[in-house]
This record gives sequence, C-alpha cells and structure tokens, in this order.
Amino acid sequence: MLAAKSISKQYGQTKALDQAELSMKPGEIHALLGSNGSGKSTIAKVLGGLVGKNEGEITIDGKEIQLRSAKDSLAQGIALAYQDYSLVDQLTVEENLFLNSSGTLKMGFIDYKKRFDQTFQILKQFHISAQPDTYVGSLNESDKSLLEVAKALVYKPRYLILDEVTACLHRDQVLVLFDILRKEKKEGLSILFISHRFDEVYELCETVTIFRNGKTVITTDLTKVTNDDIVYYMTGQKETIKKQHNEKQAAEKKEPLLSIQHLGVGTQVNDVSLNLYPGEILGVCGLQGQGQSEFLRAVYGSRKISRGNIIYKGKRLTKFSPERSLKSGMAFISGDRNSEGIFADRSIFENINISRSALRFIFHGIRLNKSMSEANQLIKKLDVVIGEIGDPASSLSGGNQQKLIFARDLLLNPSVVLLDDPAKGVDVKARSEIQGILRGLSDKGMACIYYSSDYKELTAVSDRIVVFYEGDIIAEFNDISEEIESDLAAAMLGATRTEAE
Amino acid sequence: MMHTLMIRVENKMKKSQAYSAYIMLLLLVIINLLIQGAGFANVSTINSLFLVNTPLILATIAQAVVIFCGGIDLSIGATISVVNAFAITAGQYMPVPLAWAGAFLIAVLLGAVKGSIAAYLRVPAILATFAISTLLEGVALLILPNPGGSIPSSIYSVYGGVFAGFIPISALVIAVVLIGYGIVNRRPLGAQIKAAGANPRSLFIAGVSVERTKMKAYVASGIITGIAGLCLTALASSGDPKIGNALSLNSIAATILGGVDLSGGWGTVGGAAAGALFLGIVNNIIFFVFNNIIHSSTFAGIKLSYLQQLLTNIIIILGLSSSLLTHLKKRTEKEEKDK
Amino acid sequence: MKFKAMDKKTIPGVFHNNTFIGLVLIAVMFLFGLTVNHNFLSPKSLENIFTNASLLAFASLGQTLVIISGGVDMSIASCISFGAVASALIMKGSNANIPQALLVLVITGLLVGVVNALGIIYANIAPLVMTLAVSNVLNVIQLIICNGSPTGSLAPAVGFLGKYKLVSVLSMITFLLIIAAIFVYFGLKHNNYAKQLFAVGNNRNAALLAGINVNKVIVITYIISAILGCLTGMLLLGYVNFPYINMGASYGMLTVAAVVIGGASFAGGKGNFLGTIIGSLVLVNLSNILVAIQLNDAVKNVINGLVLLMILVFYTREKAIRQ
Amino acid sequence: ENINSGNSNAAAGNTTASAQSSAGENTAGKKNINIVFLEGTDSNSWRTQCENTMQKLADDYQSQGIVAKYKLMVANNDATTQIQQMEQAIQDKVDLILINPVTTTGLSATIDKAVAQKILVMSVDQHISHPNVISVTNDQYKWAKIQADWLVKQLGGKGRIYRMDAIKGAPASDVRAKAFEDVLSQNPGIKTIAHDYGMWDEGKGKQIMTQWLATDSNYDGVLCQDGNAVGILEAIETAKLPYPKAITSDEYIQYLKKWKSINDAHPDNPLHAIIVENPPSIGALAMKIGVRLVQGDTLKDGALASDPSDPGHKNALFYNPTVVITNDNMEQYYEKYKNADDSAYIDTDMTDDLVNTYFK
Ligand SMILES: Nc1ncnc2c1ncn2[C@@H]1O[C@H](COP(=O)(O)OP(=O)(O)OP(=O)(O)O)[C@@H](O)[C@H]1O
Ligand SMILES: Nc1ncnc2c1ncn2[C@@H]1O[C@H](COP(=O)(O)OP(=O)(O)OP(=O)(O)O)[C@@H](O)[C@H]1O
Ligand SMILES: [Mg+2]
Ligand SMILES: [Mg+2]
Repeated sequence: MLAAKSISKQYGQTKALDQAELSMKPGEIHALLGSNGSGKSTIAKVLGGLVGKNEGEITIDGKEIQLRSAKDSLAQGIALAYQDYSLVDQLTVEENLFLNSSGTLKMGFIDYKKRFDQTFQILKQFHISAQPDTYVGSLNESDKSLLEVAKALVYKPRYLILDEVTACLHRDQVLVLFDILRKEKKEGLSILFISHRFDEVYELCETVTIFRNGKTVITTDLTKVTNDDIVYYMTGQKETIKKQHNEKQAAEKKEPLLSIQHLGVGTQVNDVSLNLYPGEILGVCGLQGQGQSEFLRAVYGSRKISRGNIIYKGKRLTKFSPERSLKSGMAFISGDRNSEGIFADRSIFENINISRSALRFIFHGIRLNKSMSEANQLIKKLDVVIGEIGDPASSLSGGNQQKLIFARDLLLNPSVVLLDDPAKGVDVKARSEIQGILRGLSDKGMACIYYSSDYKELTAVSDRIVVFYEGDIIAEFNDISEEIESDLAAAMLGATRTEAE
Repeated sequence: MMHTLMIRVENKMKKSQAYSAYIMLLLLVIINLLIQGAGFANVSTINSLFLVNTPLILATIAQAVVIFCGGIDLSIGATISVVNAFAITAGQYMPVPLAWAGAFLIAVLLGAVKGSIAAYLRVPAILATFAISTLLEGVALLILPNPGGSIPSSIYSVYGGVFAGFIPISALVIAVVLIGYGIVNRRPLGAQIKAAGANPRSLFIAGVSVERTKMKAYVASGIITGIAGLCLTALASSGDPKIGNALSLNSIAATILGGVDLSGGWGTVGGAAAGALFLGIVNNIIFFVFNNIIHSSTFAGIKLSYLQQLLTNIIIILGLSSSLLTHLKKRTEKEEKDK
Repeated sequence: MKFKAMDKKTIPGVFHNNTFIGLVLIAVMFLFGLTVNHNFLSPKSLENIFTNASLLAFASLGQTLVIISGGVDMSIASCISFGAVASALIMKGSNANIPQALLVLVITGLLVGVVNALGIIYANIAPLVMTLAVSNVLNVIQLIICNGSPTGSLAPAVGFLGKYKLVSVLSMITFLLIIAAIFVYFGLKHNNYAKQLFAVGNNRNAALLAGINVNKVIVITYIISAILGCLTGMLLLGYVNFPYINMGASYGMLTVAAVVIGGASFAGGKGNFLGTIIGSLVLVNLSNILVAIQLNDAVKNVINGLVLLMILVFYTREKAIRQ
Repeated sequence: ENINSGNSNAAAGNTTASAQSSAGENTAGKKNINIVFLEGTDSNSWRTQCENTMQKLADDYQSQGIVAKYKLMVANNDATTQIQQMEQAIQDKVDLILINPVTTTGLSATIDKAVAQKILVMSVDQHISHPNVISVTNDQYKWAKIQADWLVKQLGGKGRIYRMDAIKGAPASDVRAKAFEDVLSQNPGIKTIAHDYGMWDEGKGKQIMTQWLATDSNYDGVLCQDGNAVGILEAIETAKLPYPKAITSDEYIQYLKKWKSINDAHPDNPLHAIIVENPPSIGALAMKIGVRLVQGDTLKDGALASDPSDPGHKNALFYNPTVVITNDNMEQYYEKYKNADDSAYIDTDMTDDLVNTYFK
C-alpha cells in the first residue's frame, strides 16, 4: 500500500498542500476529487518525484521511501500520466514510449523490430490512430492523452496515477480506457483517478478521497456518498449546483448576427452553413477531430478558410485575422490554456487586460488605475481565487486560470464569443459559474458558439446544438433537454438521422 | 523494382528532418556543375573541398549535438584553437601521437566542463559558452604565445590523401564520426538527448537524469570538436592560437542551414554536415565566379570584393530561408494528419 | 497598489532579486577596484565607468526589447558601426546636416529591422542566425558607403552630446541615459506596445488568439532595436570623435550579456531596462578593473572569462525541473 | 628529423634560390601574368588603401599587357576560408599568389602544393614562416624602435609612461612590442606605469586611456602602437589634462591634422609627437617584386633578411620606413596631406627605382 501522510507543500505564498493524506491499495481504483487548485495535481507530482514536499512522509507497505526524482518514483513502481502531458512532440510515438526502457534493447542497442511491434500493439489496444513512427507533435489532444496513459503503463507500475486524463476524451475513448484500467486492476494494479467528471468516477472507482484547500476532507467508499455530498465536501457549501439551462424561448430568429455559408477549411471542414442569432448559445457537439476546432478558428480568423463566406453583422468578411475579429466584436476562448490562453509569467492584471490592449493603437497609453479597478471588479465577479493582482498567472490553479481568460474577454463586451472546450479541467462549481455568466450575457444579446467534448455540459448550456461529423454538420437539435443525450451520442458517431424536429 | 526503390528513398528523405538541407545541397552542387563543369567534378577539386572544410563540417556536427540537447556552443572555435595550440606545443616536448592524444583529451574534458556548467549550474548556454570562449582564447595564447611550430609532413599527406583513388581521407574522417554518432542514435541516448533539448521535464519524468544526458551530449560534442581540432591541425600543419576562432559562428550558421532547430530536439547530424558543406561550396562557387567569370574590378562603382562578400551572405540567407520548404511541408503533413 | 507586493517580500526574497544582487556585485567590484587602485572611485574614474556603461546600456536598449520578445538581435553591433560611419559621412562636421543624418540612420534601421523580422517571421529562421547574417550584410554595406575608408566628421552638436560633462561624475551621455531610462520605465508600464511585447514573448500562440497582431509587434521590436543601434552609433561617434570601420564590433555579445545579467530570460516575456543598465555597469566595471590590473593580455582574457562565468552562475540560473 | 614545415629539401639557408628558381625558368619578360591577392580582412581602412594601390598598379600592368588578370578575394578573418581560396587559386593555376594571411603559419601545407605547381607565393604586410614564401613587409621592428628611441630621448631617459600595444598574438603587434621592450630594458629610467592592449580600436584606446588618467594622471609620455593614438589624445582632451611630453605614432592623416591643430592652438607649447610611416603601398611593392620574379629577375644577394619572428629563415624583404615626422618637418608634411581624407594613411610611392634596389 502506498500512503502519503500529512504532506505539505508551499509555493511562495500559496499553500498547495496542507497536511494532506492519501493512500492507494493494490487492486483498487481510487478517486481523488477536489475543486480547482485544491492540490490534486500537486500531490500527484509529489508522488511522481516531480515536486519536493516540505513536510510529511511517504510510505510503501509501511516503509518510508524517499522520492527525489521521477527515477526514484519509477523505481518504487509509481508511474504518472500528467494533466499537462509528459510527451516530447519532437520524438516519435515509439521513442516516447520507450524513452527510458530497457524493454526493447538487444545488447545495449535498440531492437527496432521489437520496439515497433510492441508500440503497434499498444496503439491498437488504446485505439490510437497513429503509427509507431508518427511524431507525437502531430497527434491530436485526445490521442496524446491516451498515449500519456500508455506511456505510464509501459513502466509496468504497481501504482498508477492518472491526472485528469479523460478531460478531453470522448465517450468511446473513455470506454476503451476504462476497459484497460479494469483489466490492469484485476492484475493487482492500484490506480488513483483524478477527474472532474463525476459520472466517470462513479462508473470506474470504488473509493474516493476529497481535497479542499490542500487538506484531505474525507476518504470513503463511493457508494456511501451522493453527488451533492461530494460537492459539499469539495466546496464546504451546502447549496446544490443549479442547473443552468434556461427556460427562455428560442431567440427571435430575425436577423442572424453571424451567418456562415458553405464554409470549408482545408480537408478538415467540408461545407458548413449555419446562422447564429443574437442572444443564443449554439452548442457544437462532435467527436475529437471532426472539424469543429478548425471551424471555430476559421471563423475567428486564426485558420485560413478555403471556401465559403462569413457574413457578420450584415457584412461579408473578406480579410481574416484574430486581430480583425477581435476589433469587430468577436472573442475566442480556448480550453487549451497552457498553449493558447495564459501568459504564465505575466501578472494576473496583464492577463486580464491584454485583449483590450490589442484593440487599441499599438503605442496607445494605458491608464493603470482605471484598468486596475476594472480588473479587480471582474475578479470579484468571476470569483477568481488569487493572491495579488500583480502575481504571475502561473500561481493560479488551472480552473482559476481559465476564469482569467473569461475575464479577459468579458472586459471587451463582445457580441460573439467562440468557445473551444472552454471548461476543460474546470471544476463543477467554476463550470456552472462560467455557464451562468455566459447565460447572463447572452440574455443581453451576446451570442456564443460553444464547443464542448462533454455533451452533458452542452445540454446544460445550449439553446440549440449542432453535431459535427467528418467536417460536416450532420444533425441539429433545437429542443434541448436531457432526453436528447442518447440521440446526441448516436449522432456524434455518425448516425445520419437528421433531427429536423 | 527500381521504381519502388526510388519511392522508398523518397519517402525516407521526406521523413528526414534534414530534408531541405539535402535538397539545397544537391541544388547547389548542380548549379556549381553547370557553372564550372568538369572543373568541379574531379578528384582533386573534391578532395580539396573536403580537406579544407572537414574542420568546419566536424565543428558543425559537434555544434548540432549540443543544439539537439537544448544548448549552443559559442566556444567551439576557441576550443579548436586550444587543441591546435596544445598539439603543436606539446609536440615539441613529447612524441607527436601523445601530444595529439593529449590535445584530444583536452577537448573532451572541455566538453565535460561546458556540459557541467550548462546542465548542473543551469546557466544559459549561449552566455556561458561566450564567457568560456573568452577564457579559452586566453588559454590558447598562454599555451602558444606566437604562431609557429610544425608537424611531421606525413600527417598532412595522409590527411590530404585519397583512399581507393577517389575517396578523400578527410571525408572518411567525417564518415567515421557520422557512423559513430549513428551508433549513439541506436541507443536510447540518441532520443534522450533530443528530449533533453525539446522537453527536459518529460525526460525527467521518464526517469532519466536530464543533467547526465546533457553532460553526455556535451562530451560527445567535445569528442567531435577534438577531432575537428586535430583535422585543422593536420590541415594547417602548424600552430596558431587564433586559428579556429571563426568556426564558432560559422558552425552555428551551418547547423541551421542543415535543418537543425536552434530550440533543440530536432535535426540530424547528417543534415548538419550537409549545411557545413553548403557553406564550403558557396565559397567555392563565389571564388570561381569572381575569379573566372567576372572580368572587371568594380561593378556600378562598388569594389568587387565587397560584392563578393555581399553575394556570399545573400546566398546564405537564401539557404537559411529554405527551411521554409520543410516548414510548409510539416504544416501540410499535420493538416493531413488532423483529418 | 503596485507596492503592496513589494511590502510582503521577505528577506530571502530580496536575495533572489536580480537588481539587488547586481547592486551588491557592483559594490563588491568597486571595493575590489579600490584595492587595485586607490583612485578607482575618484570622480573622474566613476565618470568614465558611468559613461561607458551608458553607451553599452544604449546599445542594449533595443536588445532588451528583442530578448523580451523571445528573440535576440546580433545585428546591433553592425548597426552601431554603420550608424557611426554613415553619420560622419553625411554630417561633414556641420550641425545643419544632422537632420539628414538622422533620417538616413532611421531609414536604415527601419530596413534592417524589417529584413530581420521578415526572415524570422516568414522564413522561420532562428533570430540568432538571421540577425547574424543580416549583420554581415550590413557590415559590407558600411564598407561600400565609404569605399573602405570612412570620411567626414561629426557635427559639433553630436560632439557636445558625446563629450560634454555636466557635473562631476555626470557626463552628458549618462544624463541622456537617465532620461531614456525614465522614459522607458514608464513606457514599459503604461504603454500598449510593452504589454503586447511581454505577451508575445511569454506565449506567442496565446498572444495571437488574444487578438494581438504578433507579427506587427515583432517587426516593430526589431525596427526599434536596429534604429536604436544606428543612433547609438552616432552617439559613439560623438564620444570617440571620429569614425572608423567596425567601431561597434565589440558591443555585439556584450549587449546580450548585459540584458541577461539584467534579469531577462532567453525564453522571452521577462526583462526590464533598469536591469539592463545594472548589467551594463557590471560588465563595464569588470572591463575597467581589468584595465587597472597589470597583467598579460592572455591572462586577462582568462580572468575575464572566469569572472563573467561566475557572474552568470550567480545571476542567470534557470529554474530546476523539480520544484 | 622530419619535423620541418613543408618541403624537406628546402634547407633554411638557400631559400632565395628555391623561391626564385621555382618560377624562374624561361619566363624572362613573361606577359599575361595571372595574379590573385588573398586578403585576410578588409575591415579597416589601412587594408582598403593597400588594396586600392594594388588595384591601381594591376590596372597599369593590365594596360601594358604584363598582367592578364588580377583578382582580390577576402576571407573575412576565417583561416579555413583562406586556405580554401588558396587551394582554388592553385587549381586555377595562377602565376602569382599574394596573400595577407589570416594565419601566418596555417597555410604552409597549402603553400607546399603551390610550390609544387611552380606558383610563386608572396606574403604582404605580415610575415609567413615558410622557406619558399618571400614576405614583403614594412620593417615593424625598426618602426617601433625608431619611436621608442625617440620617446626615450624626448623624456631625457627618465619618466613615467603609459604603454599600449595592439593585440597579443598578432604578429606585427608582437614584433613591435619586442622592439619596445628591447629599448625600454636598456633605459631603466623609464618606468611603465600601465600596459594594455588597444586592439587597433580607437574607441577602446580612448576608454583605456580615460581609465588610466582617472586613476593616475601623473605621467610623462605615451608609447603606443598605431590605431590608438588619436583615441588617446581624445581621452586626454576630454579629461582636460595637459598633453604628454611625448606620444608616439598613428599614421592616419587625421592624427597629422590633429597634431597641427594642437600646435596652432599652442604655438609656444607644441605637441611632441612622432609619426613613422607604415605605408599601405607595401602591397604594390609586393606586386611589383612578384611580377619581376615571375618574369625571371633575380634578387640581389643580401636583399633577403630574416624576420624577427622567424629567425630560422632568410625570406623577408623589408621596406625601411623613411618618412619620420616630428615637429621639425611636420608643417611640410601637413601641407602635402592637408587635402587628403582623414582616414587615409601617410603613404610612400613605391617607385621602380626603389624596386630596382632589391634586384640584381
Ligand atoms: N508552480 C507553482 N507555483 C506556484 N503555485 C503553484 C504552482 N503549482 C501549483 N500552484 C498552486 O498550488 C495550488 C494547488 O494546485 P494544483 O495544480 O495541485 O491544483 P489541482 O487540484 O490540480 O487543480 P485543477 O483541478 O485545476 O487541476 C493552487 O493554488 C496553485 O495555484
Ligand atoms: N543495459 C541497459 N538497458 C537499458 N538501457 C540502457 C542500458 N544501458 C544503458 N542504457 C541506456 O543508455 C543510456 C546511457 O547509459 P549509461 O549507463 O551511460 O547512463 P545512465 O544509465 O543514464 O546513467 P546512470 O549512471 O544513472 O546509470 C542510458 O540513459 C540508458 O537509458
Ligand atoms: Mg490539476
Ligand atoms: Mg548507467
């Protein structure tokens, strides 16, 4: 049994872990829950040897162990799949999997055939659509995420820690992964499963530990707690999270704000037409890589469009760039905050104000006091947990970073917001807050195109949902309720049953 | 049969990270053949091309290995000067083979020193090696205050000779180094070095010591630098404490010409060698054109020697831009893959 | 509001602060200089140190911006050389010709900056190598415009800027630097360009999606750097008093060192001009101490390298992977 | 005993013979000579002026039909580039290679190849230590000795001086430094307060001198090599200190003009300076000699001397500095040069009469 006892970790002013307790038993899948910034990733990294603890001890079967590097952890049989990956884009899949493994050596040299075969098997097992000699940089998010798990399993660990690996996976991929995990579990593997998706936790895990503010609140059997209990333990508040879905009648469909006609983007988007009306939240649903991300980026101007027209506020757009789109009242929010959202070394203040500064003449002056108070207001309104407004954004937890990006765009009062899986890795509470904010703004006339990898999230927030499949819209749902979830799931897999209502 | 072979070669080329470098080199060779004709394609021209450029080619390979692991070495030139100064000076007091072995070991040791500073002290390599290069320039002068000394002429005749009637011995040295690094690449270390450059955190997580890996890369680079220094000594057949200094910047330009990514983790040693050879051939063409084709001493009032330098640099910039080819290539490949 | 964070800084925090280490280092160097030569801190000596540090700081100003943007500009040295030679050629010793000289320097800076940036942005060439290649070209152009031997001379006004001493330790050049520093300090705090520059340097992709015209920022940055380089050349001409080929050659890597010792990171997104000024002072101090010590040139090189290395180890250690 | 740079049959003593015989067979009055000048760097105006005089001479020769082709190649201070250029010049079978070397020793193996092809190789401005190469240079030792002796005399054999050499390891700088040292060691009354290297960079010279003056302004003279004296005077003026009792050479016209203007400003207290020529026309001299050697002429016995850096060989042709400018004749030279460019150098035309003095 792997046990972490009263672990503390201090980052500058932030106490990421405060006497936290956690244990993993062989043959058990254990869930670790907590809101954004509660210290889940931190304890995972402590166990992985990537972060040094300040206090506390770690034991295996009662004996204390020292984890000074990832090498130590691997030697103790602990392997991790990281929330932000540990893959090298510049290397191939097989080089990544066997970066440090003697499993494929013959007399000290790489046995290429053996390595290829093993990699091939693994890719097949995980349903990853890549060749062993594909460069990892060219894989999409969900394949990377699966590969991250596969890489951890290559070490044949006794303890496997998975930090939000399902955050960008689709249902079918989740099922594949869970099958593999259950099989490993039967062979005695102990798994720690960190996630914000409760249904998956219920589906896979037996026991759960819940963190709040770096402390362990409870460790218990999952059968003994309800959804509401968990939320209570995570947040310390008794209120249930409200369903955000609004009762408002479908937006008046007179003048579309944005009209997209026969849009094509390279080979990813074939021929997409849709209208977006003021005040509506249009959900976009689809498996990973069906063209929805490219579609959103093309509308925003960061991908080149190859065919079709975009008519915005009655005018046909001719030149495209994020800068132009932003200036004309569009905003874009990506869920991939590390590479597309956050300026980690810059202050929270700068992170919030950057888009506004992009709107102005490049040498325009800034009135610090005015923007500072606006930023503070937004932070309060969005309930972002920060230290000082001058601290670097890297000092925030993932969910809070995501809220910063929302704050950045809200400052601009955009008329159209394009969202690419914006709540990826955001905890339930923050997610519902974000959805509340979006809803509030759309009531004032703002329109959204909202893509999410989680269709439950979509049914909660959208007025209307379109489904992308292989670069085309193959279905549209106008009446949103939880009942359509099964239809959505079917449509995502390409069931050509046009739900014209 | 022939056809499928061609396709296989072509595919392998396209997959190569040095794709553009090879194409560029080929292009330049063709241009040169068109200009100079048979004058270029004869054994003695080719031999002299390799003979003179082997130090640069090896320095570029050494530079590439350091760049793979996320570093850069501005002191390669000064290291080569130290090797040269030591080999010549020590050669006066001890048997020449011993002196040369000592000079070589110094380069290896210096590789280890640079590696420790970059890996363990974590000082940005570009500045650390800038400081080291100042230091080593002083050391070379201390070892050999004035240019001079000589080596047995037999060394030069071997180094400058040809094998089997048409293969330059100097090219064989390059081949040996390339094969040597190929062996490293057949061990996990090859990919580990690139991981250390591209994403050290991932390498650490894989349980491999980033510091040690970088160390190994710098030592490997030191070994190759040592060979480069000895080749330059053979070429010059004497000592000069400043002889290698220009190689630092030239080798960096050549690695980039060879398709190596300066930010680490991407490229091949073969590409690097091709990049260096590219520079050598540019010099060759420029000499030929200005010596044999252009017959006035000024052009539009500008001295030809200035135009000659201008043209050299412009060709180099064009060569550097050719990485555009692979860049576009990568982009389209990625787009296809996304599908 | 902005001082709040400062208040909380604990003592160990101060030790991680580059400005602080820099000042300590300068103090140590002053003391060491005193032991080598008891006049090392005389007003004249200080004036000389400050003036030379100011020249280096001017040369490093553009480099600071470029390094913040995540690049590096190796063409500054050749811009300085060109600036000196070209402005002497045009000024011909007369104040009336200063506007033309300035115009030519600015246009040249503009062209150099644009070419640098185009290569970096569109041909995807690493900044180090692209700017190095452009620098070679500019050096040849310097030779071409004066046909290998510089002619002309500086205007009296430029000589005044370069050599006039205001009071005791304060030369005109140092005074100009102080003004520039104040200007840049507020510029970096209160200007859109600066915010965008830091954002581009920190995360280029995110900057693009946040609506910043990334290419524009990069082009502007390299243009500023090249123009400032050319203008520094004019100032250097004022200081030295006459032009010669490759006057700025020694400034190349020193500007990079000054900026990085000043706390900027090669990864981009971090840095400030105040730090660069301190970095320049550290480097000029080192070189002046070496002038004060009586040693063989080769040994001086060795010492110079070793001390520089030590300073770098102190200052510019990158973060460990494990935290 | 086979440790010998290059041709094993070329014994140190009779280099004259081998250098000449290699080119001297049946070539009397040879026309259409092909010449390549391999220049190490053209990044200073001395070199530029040297190249220009050579180009002018080559144009003359070309119009007379003596020279068919004259080409200038620059190696940008890169030794391997220069070796490559020489290799190619050999492949092109030129008749005469003139070279201002990036490395004074590193070309020997390549030179052997040229010699084997009967190509005449001559070094310009810097000495190359190779038995078959005739180096045509200004006599740097004499250049420095004249000035050091003058300085000692000016100071009356005692005083405190600052000394600035150029670059440690650069042959000319080292030979001059040796001459300085030889003179100073015989004059113990002269005390060197500080010694540094000005890198042939006036700005660097100014910075060093300013620092010296800031810490110790009690000095009598400055013993410096060229490329620094103007900067040194600038430093003195900026520091508002009196001029030294004696200061040595810089061969810029600029220095001459500055000197004149100082003297004009203080007619009763002139600047005590000295200029010893280091003529850029040395390149033209080398070409003239080279062409005659290719044409089969023979050097006079005793024309060849040995260079201080290379005592083992007698393969140096020195140009003796004749122009020595002091306050006695400064006005006269000022008149001669007052219309020349500031960055030009004091020069001497290398006449055919002068060339004849080297030949039989
Ligand atoms: N490198 C760091 N420097 C400073 N503070 C950090 C660092 N990494 C994490 N923190 C802080 O430590 C706390 C715990 O962060 P951690 O990443 O463990 O949260 P988490 O539970 O994984 O959240 P999420 O669900 O958003 O991933 C947060 O307040 C975060 O701001
Ligand atoms: N027998 C082996 N089996 C598997 N991999 C090996 C073996 N020997 C070496 N390697 C791999 O080759 C690389 C070089 O090996 P080397 O033994 O020199 O250093 P190391 O194992 O990394 O370091 P350490 O000194 O910590 O053991 C290593 O990174 C390792 O991954
Ligand atoms: Mg986390
Ligand atoms: Mg080992």
